[in-house]
Amino acid sequence: MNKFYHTLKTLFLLGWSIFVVFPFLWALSTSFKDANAITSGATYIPWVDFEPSTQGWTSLFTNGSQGINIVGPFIDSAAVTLIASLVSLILGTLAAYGLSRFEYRLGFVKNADITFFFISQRIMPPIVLAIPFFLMLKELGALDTIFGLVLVYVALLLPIAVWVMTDFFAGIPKELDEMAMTDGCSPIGAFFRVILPNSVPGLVVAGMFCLIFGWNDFFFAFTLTFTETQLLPVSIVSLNSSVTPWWSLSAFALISVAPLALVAIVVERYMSRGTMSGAIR
Amino acid sequence: MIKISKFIGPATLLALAVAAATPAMAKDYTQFGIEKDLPGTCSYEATDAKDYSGRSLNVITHAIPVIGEPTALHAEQFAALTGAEVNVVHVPFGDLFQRIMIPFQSDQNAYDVLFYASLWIGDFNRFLEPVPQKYIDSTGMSDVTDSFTGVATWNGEMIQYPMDGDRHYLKYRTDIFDNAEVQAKFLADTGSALTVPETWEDYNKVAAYFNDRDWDGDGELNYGSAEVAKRDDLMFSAFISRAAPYAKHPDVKGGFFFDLETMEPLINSPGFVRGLQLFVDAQKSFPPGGNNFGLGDEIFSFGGGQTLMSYSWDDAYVQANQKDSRIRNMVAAAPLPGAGEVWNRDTGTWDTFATPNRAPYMTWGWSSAVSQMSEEKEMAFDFLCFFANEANAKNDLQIGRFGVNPYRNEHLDVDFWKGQGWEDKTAESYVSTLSDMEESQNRVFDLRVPGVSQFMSSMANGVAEAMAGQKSAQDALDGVAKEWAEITERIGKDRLRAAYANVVKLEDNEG
Amino acid sequence: MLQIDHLTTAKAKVSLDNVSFLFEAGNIYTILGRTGAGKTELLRALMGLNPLINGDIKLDKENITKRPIRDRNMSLVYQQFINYPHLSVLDNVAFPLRRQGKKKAQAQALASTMLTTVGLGDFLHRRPSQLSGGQQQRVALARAMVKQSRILMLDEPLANLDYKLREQLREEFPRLVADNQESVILYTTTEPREAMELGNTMIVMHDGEIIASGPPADLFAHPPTKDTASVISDPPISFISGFVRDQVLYFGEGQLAPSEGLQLPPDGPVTIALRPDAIEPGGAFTAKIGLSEFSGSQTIIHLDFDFGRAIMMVEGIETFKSGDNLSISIQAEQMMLFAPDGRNITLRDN
Amino acid sequence: MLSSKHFFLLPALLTLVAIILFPLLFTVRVSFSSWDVFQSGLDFIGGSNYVRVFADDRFWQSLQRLSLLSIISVSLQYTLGFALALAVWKQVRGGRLLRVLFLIPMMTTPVVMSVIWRTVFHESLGPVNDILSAFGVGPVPWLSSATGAFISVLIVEVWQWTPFMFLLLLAGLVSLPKEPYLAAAIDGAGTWRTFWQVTFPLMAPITIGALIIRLIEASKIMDTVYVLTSGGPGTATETSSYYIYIRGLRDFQIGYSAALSLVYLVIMIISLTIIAKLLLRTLVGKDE
Repeated sequence: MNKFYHTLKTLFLLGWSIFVVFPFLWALSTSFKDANAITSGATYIPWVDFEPSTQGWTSLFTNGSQGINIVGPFIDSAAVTLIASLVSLILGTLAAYGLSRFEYRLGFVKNADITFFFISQRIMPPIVLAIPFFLMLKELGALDTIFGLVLVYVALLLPIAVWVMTDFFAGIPKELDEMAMTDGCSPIGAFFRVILPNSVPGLVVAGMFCLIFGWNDFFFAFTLTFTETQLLPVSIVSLNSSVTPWWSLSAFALISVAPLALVAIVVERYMSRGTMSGAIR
Repeated sequence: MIKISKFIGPATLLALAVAAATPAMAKDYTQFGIEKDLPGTCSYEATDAKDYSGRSLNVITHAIPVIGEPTALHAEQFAALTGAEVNVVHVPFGDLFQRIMIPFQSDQNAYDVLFYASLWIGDFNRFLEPVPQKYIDSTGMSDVTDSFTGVATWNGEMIQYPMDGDRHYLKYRTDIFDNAEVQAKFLADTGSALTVPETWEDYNKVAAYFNDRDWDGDGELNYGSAEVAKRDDLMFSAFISRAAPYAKHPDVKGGFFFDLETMEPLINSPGFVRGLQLFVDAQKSFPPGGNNFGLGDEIFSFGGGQTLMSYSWDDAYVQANQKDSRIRNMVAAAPLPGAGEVWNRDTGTWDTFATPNRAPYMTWGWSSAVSQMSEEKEMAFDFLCFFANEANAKNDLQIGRFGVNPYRNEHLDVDFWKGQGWEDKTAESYVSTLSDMEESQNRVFDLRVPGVSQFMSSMANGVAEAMAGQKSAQDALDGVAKEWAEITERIGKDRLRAAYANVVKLEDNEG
Repeated sequence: MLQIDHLTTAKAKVSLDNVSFLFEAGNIYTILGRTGAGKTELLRALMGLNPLINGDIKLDKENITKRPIRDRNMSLVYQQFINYPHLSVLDNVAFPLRRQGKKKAQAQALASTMLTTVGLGDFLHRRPSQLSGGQQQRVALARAMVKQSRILMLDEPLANLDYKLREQLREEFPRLVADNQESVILYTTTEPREAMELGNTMIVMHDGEIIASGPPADLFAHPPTKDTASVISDPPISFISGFVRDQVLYFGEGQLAPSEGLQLPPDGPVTIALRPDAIEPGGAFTAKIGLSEFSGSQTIIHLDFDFGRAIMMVEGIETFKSGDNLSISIQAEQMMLFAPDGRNITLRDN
Repeated sequence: MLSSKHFFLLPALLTLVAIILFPLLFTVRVSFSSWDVFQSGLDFIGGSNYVRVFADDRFWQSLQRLSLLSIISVSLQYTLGFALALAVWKQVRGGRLLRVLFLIPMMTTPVVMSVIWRTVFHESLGPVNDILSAFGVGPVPWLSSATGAFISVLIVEVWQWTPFMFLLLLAGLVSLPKEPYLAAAIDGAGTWRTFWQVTFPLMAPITIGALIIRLIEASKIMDTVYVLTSGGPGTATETSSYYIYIRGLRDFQIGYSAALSLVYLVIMIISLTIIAKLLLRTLVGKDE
C-alpha cells in the first residue's frame, strides 16, 4: 500500500482514538476538581491548572447527605442486568433455534413474521410503556423490586437475543443437528449436546448486547422504582440537580463505565479469532 | 465545635462515630453539624425523645444538592435520633412531578413524604394529608411569613409544610455599580448615570453595556446577564418575572394569567408580549451558551463572578457570599426591575407610571407534604417538623447549594446574616428586598391550578421558540394562548376557575 | 431387510414420487442419478429428515414410518464433511455410542478401534477442524459405522474430495464397510463408474423415481430405458433421432441396413443411442471435429454430424484440430435403439 | 400435540406476549381516553386524541427532525464504522488495543455519558470552546443555537454508536472468504476497486442488518436529548420520543401521549419495513 494511504489511515486512527478517549480524560480530570476549579473556566491538568480535590470520588462512597452511595445501586444494577440478560439469553436462544430450524405457522403468521414480532418490540419507544408497565407491576406487587425490573428488561432484551441468535443459527449447517439426531439425540438433545456447545461466539455477542442494553437502560429503571431498588443510571441523574456537581458526576461516570469496558475486552478476543462469523449477519 | 463546611457529610459520619463512643454528651447535638440546638417544638432534643425504631419512611425529593442534600442530611439525622429507617430518593426537577403523580393516580403508596415545587398544589391537593393542628401550632410554623403560609394553603386548609421561601429578585455586582470610575465612564459612554436598573429596559441596556468585557480584570471575559433560559429548566419563572410588571396592573383585579371571569388566557396580551420581546432582546448580553442556561448554570455564572447581573432565587446570592467565594460581599440585592408602562386590560391601553410599576413574583418555592396514603403520617410530619426546626432552618439558610431560603420572619434579620460574615450592604439590601416583597400589594403568584405543568410547559415552549428566533414574540404567545385555551377546554373551565380563584385571592390581597 | 412402499414427499424442487423398493441386508446399493434426481431426498426420507406425504418404510417387517429419527437405527454420512466441531475425533466417534447408553470408557474403546480401522489411529485427540478433508470424511464414516446400525447411508461421500483422495478412499471403501455385513448399505453418487464399481446392486434414479435397478454390469449393457442409459453412461451417450422404414434405419443423411449385430424394429421413429465405443475412426460418415479433451490415457472427441452430435473415444493422447473434417464409421453392434416412449427396443441376433 | 419445536419457541414467545400484551392493549385503550393529571380513569372520548395528533404540528415536526437526525447519524456511524473496521482489519500496530478502545463508547450508559458531554460542550466552562479559542475559533454556541445543539446531539450519537457499526462490520470482515480477493488480485484490481467490487457486496447482508437495527435504536433517541439539550433550544432537538415523553410524563397527558405513541409506532413499523425492502433491493438486488 502506498505511503499516502498509510499516512491517511494512521491519522484517521489517531484522530478517532482521541475523539473516543477525550470525554473520558475530561471526566477523569473533572472528577478531581471542586467548584472553584470549574467556575474559573476550562482547566485540564491537576496541580498545574487547578488544585485537585478527591471530593468527587469520596462522595460516591459516602452515605447520605453529601453524596450518593453507589455501592447499593451498583449491586442492584448488576443483579438486574445479569439476571435479565441470562433469562433473555436462555429464552431467546431457544426461540432463535426454533425459528431457524422448524416451520411455525399460525394462520398467515409464519417464521419471518414471528421473528419480526420479536424484533419489533424494540421499535416501541419506552415512554409508551412506562405507565402500563407501572400498572402491571403494581398489580404484581413488583414495583420497586429487582424482580419487576427483570421482568421488564426481559421484554427489552429478548428481542436482541433473538435477533443475534437467529442469525447465528442460520450460519450453523442444519446437517449438524440432523447428524446429532441420527446419532441418537432427540431434537432437544441435539440442541443441548451439539448446537449449544458450538454457539459460544453467538452467545457471547448476544450476551454482550443484552448486558449493554440492560446496564444502560435509564428510563424503566427510573420510572418503575421508588426507594428500595436503585440502578446506576438513575443514581447519576439524582445528581443532576439545578446545581450540578460536575466532580461527582464525572467520577460516577467513570465507575459505571468500568464493568462494561471489561466486556469490550472479552468481545475483542472473540472478534479477532474470527469466530463471530455467524454470530452477526 | 465542628465548623460548617462543604464536607458536612463525611464530618457528620465522623461525628456520629464519636457520638456513639461518648454517650455522656447526649444533650449536645453539635455532632450533627449544627451550631447548637435551638428550642422549639421539633428541636433535636424533642425529636431525640421519640422512638421510631423498626419503622421506615420513604421520602422523594429533588436531586442533590438543591433541597436534595438537606433532605438527605436531615433524614440521616432523623434516623440517628429516632431509630427510624429513612429512605430518600432523589429525582431531577423535570421528572419529579410524574414520579409523584404516577403512584398517586394508581393508588400506590410509594412515598410518605414529598418535597416538590409548591405550584403543583393544584394537582396534588387531592392526595395530600392536611397538616394536623399540633404542627400548625408549632413554634416553627407560627413564625412563617404570611406569603408562605398562603402558599401552603388550599381552600383554607394548610396541606403543605413550609420549609422554604422563594421569590425572584435582582442581584448585581456592587464592585461595579458602586465604582466611581466605572460610573463616570458609563455616564460618558451612554449619557446616563449608572444606577441599579429600575425597569427591564434599563436592565437590558446596562447588561449590554457591560457585556463581553473583562471588567473584573481577571483575564477572562465578563458578561452582562445570567438568566435561566433553558426551556425545560425553570425558564418559565424567569419569563414571568420579566413579564409581570408589564402585565400586572396594580388597579386591575381578577387574574394575571387568566381573566377569572371568562377564563380566557391573557398570556398573549401586550404586557406579556413586551416582556417576551425584552427577554429575547436580553440574549445578546448572555454569556456564551447563556440561552441554554439552567438554574445551575446561572448560579455558577453569577455566583462564580462571570456576569454582572442576574435575577432568580437566592441560591446564586448565597453562593456568591460563601466563605470561599471570589466575589464575597461584592454583591447586593434589589427588587426586580419594574415597568414604566403597564398594560391595562380593563381599558385596553398602556398606562404610564412615573415610578416604575413593580410586580414582585412570589415564584414557586420548594414545599413539602405528606401523602394521604402514607401509613406513617405521624412520623412523616415529625420528620418535616424536624427538617424545618429552628436550628436546621438556620443551618440550611447558610449553604447556597441547599436552596433553602428565608421563609420565617426571624430569617429576615440583618444581624443574622451579618453573623455569617456578610457585610452591611450585602446583608441589608438582601433583607430589605425580601421584606419589601412581603409587603407589596401587587404580588404575582404561580398559576396554582390543575394541569399547571401543561400550562407552563406550553408557555416555556412558546417562549423558547421566540428566543430561538423561530417565531416572533406575538406569534409565539398567540400559539401559547391557543394551547392554553385547549388545555382549559380539556380540564374544564369551572374546575380551573375554582382553583385559580385561590391564586387570585392572594394576588388581589383578599386572602 | 428394508422395504419401502410408495414413498412420496411434498412437492418441492426435488421430491420423491411413489418410490418402492426392497433392500436386502449385506448388500451395497449404489444409487445413481444426476443432481436433483432425488437421491439425497430418498436417504433423508428414510432417515425421517424429510416428511412423507405418503408411503411406508418397513425395517424387518416392522413399520418405522412414524418412528423418531434417533430410534431408526440408521446412520448417514453427508457429502460435506460434517463432524461435531466441539468434540475431539475420538469423542466424535464415541458420541453415537454414548447416546446408545454405553459407558464412556467402553464407547471410547470402540471408537478408538473404529478410528484405527479407518486409518486415523494417530489422530484421536485432534479436533476435526485440524484434519484434512479426507480425514474428516473418514471420521464421519467411522462415526456412522461404529453404531453398527441396520442401515448405513452415504450421501455422495466422496464428492467434495479432490481426485486423488477420492480414488484412494474409493479403493478402500469395500474394506472399510466389510464389517457391516448385517447392514443395508446405501451409497449415492452421480458418477456411473463409482456406482458400478462399489455396488452389488445399482439403482438408477431420475426425477424423483427409481427408473431401473439391478446388477451394475447388466444395467450398463442393457439399460431398460433411454433415461437410464443416459444416466449410467460416462462419457455421455449421444442420442440421435431417426426412423425405420422397410428394415432400413435412416438418420440424417445416413442410413444403415440391418446388419448382423442388430435387428431393426418395425417401421416408425426411433432414438438411436451411440456410446463412444460405437464410433470408430475411418469410414463412410463425415463429421466435423469440435472440442477434444483428454481423460486419463484416452482422448475424447466431440463430433458434429449433419444428423446431430456424438462423442468418440480413442486410445492414447492425440491432437485433433477443431474444425477439421474426419471420416468415421458407426458400429451397428454397439448401437442401441429406443422407442419414442423411451423403452429399450434393441434386439440383437445372438 | 406439543412437539419439540414448541419447546423452543413457546417459552420466549409466551413470555414476551405476557409481558408486552397488557401494556400494548392498555395503551390502545388509554389512547381513547382523556386520562390526564386530574382524570385518571379510563373514560371514553372516541378518537378525539387521534384527531388532535393529526393537527399537532409539533409532533410532525419532531418526526421530521427525528428522520433527519437518525438518517444522518446512522449514515455517519456506518461510514465511520466501516472505515475504522477496514483500518484495523489487517494487522495494525497496537491493533487489539485500538479494537478494544473503539468498542468502549458503545458500552457506556447514554445518560451518564451525555452528562459528561454536556460539560464538554459547556460554552464558557467546557473544554471544547476553550481549545477552539486557542485556534481563534468561537465561542461556538454548541447547545444554545439550533444548529449547534443538533450537531452536538449528532456528535454524541456518533461517538456512542459508531462502535456498534464497527463491531458488526469488523466481525463481518474477519469472516469474509479469501477466494474473491485472490480473484480480484489476479485481475489486478486496486484497493479502491477491490473494495467496491468485492468487499462491499460481500458485506451487504451485514450492512442491511446493521443499518436496520441502528435505525430502530436511533429512532428511539431519548436519553441523549433528555440530558444534553432537553429538546432545545426552542424545539430544535425535540425528537418524537422526547416529545411524547413531554406530553406524557411532563404534561401528564397520558391519553394523548398514548395516541401519539401508537401513531408513531405505526409510522415507524411501516417506514422501517419500507427502508428494509429498499436496502435489500439496492444492496442485494432482490426482494426477500
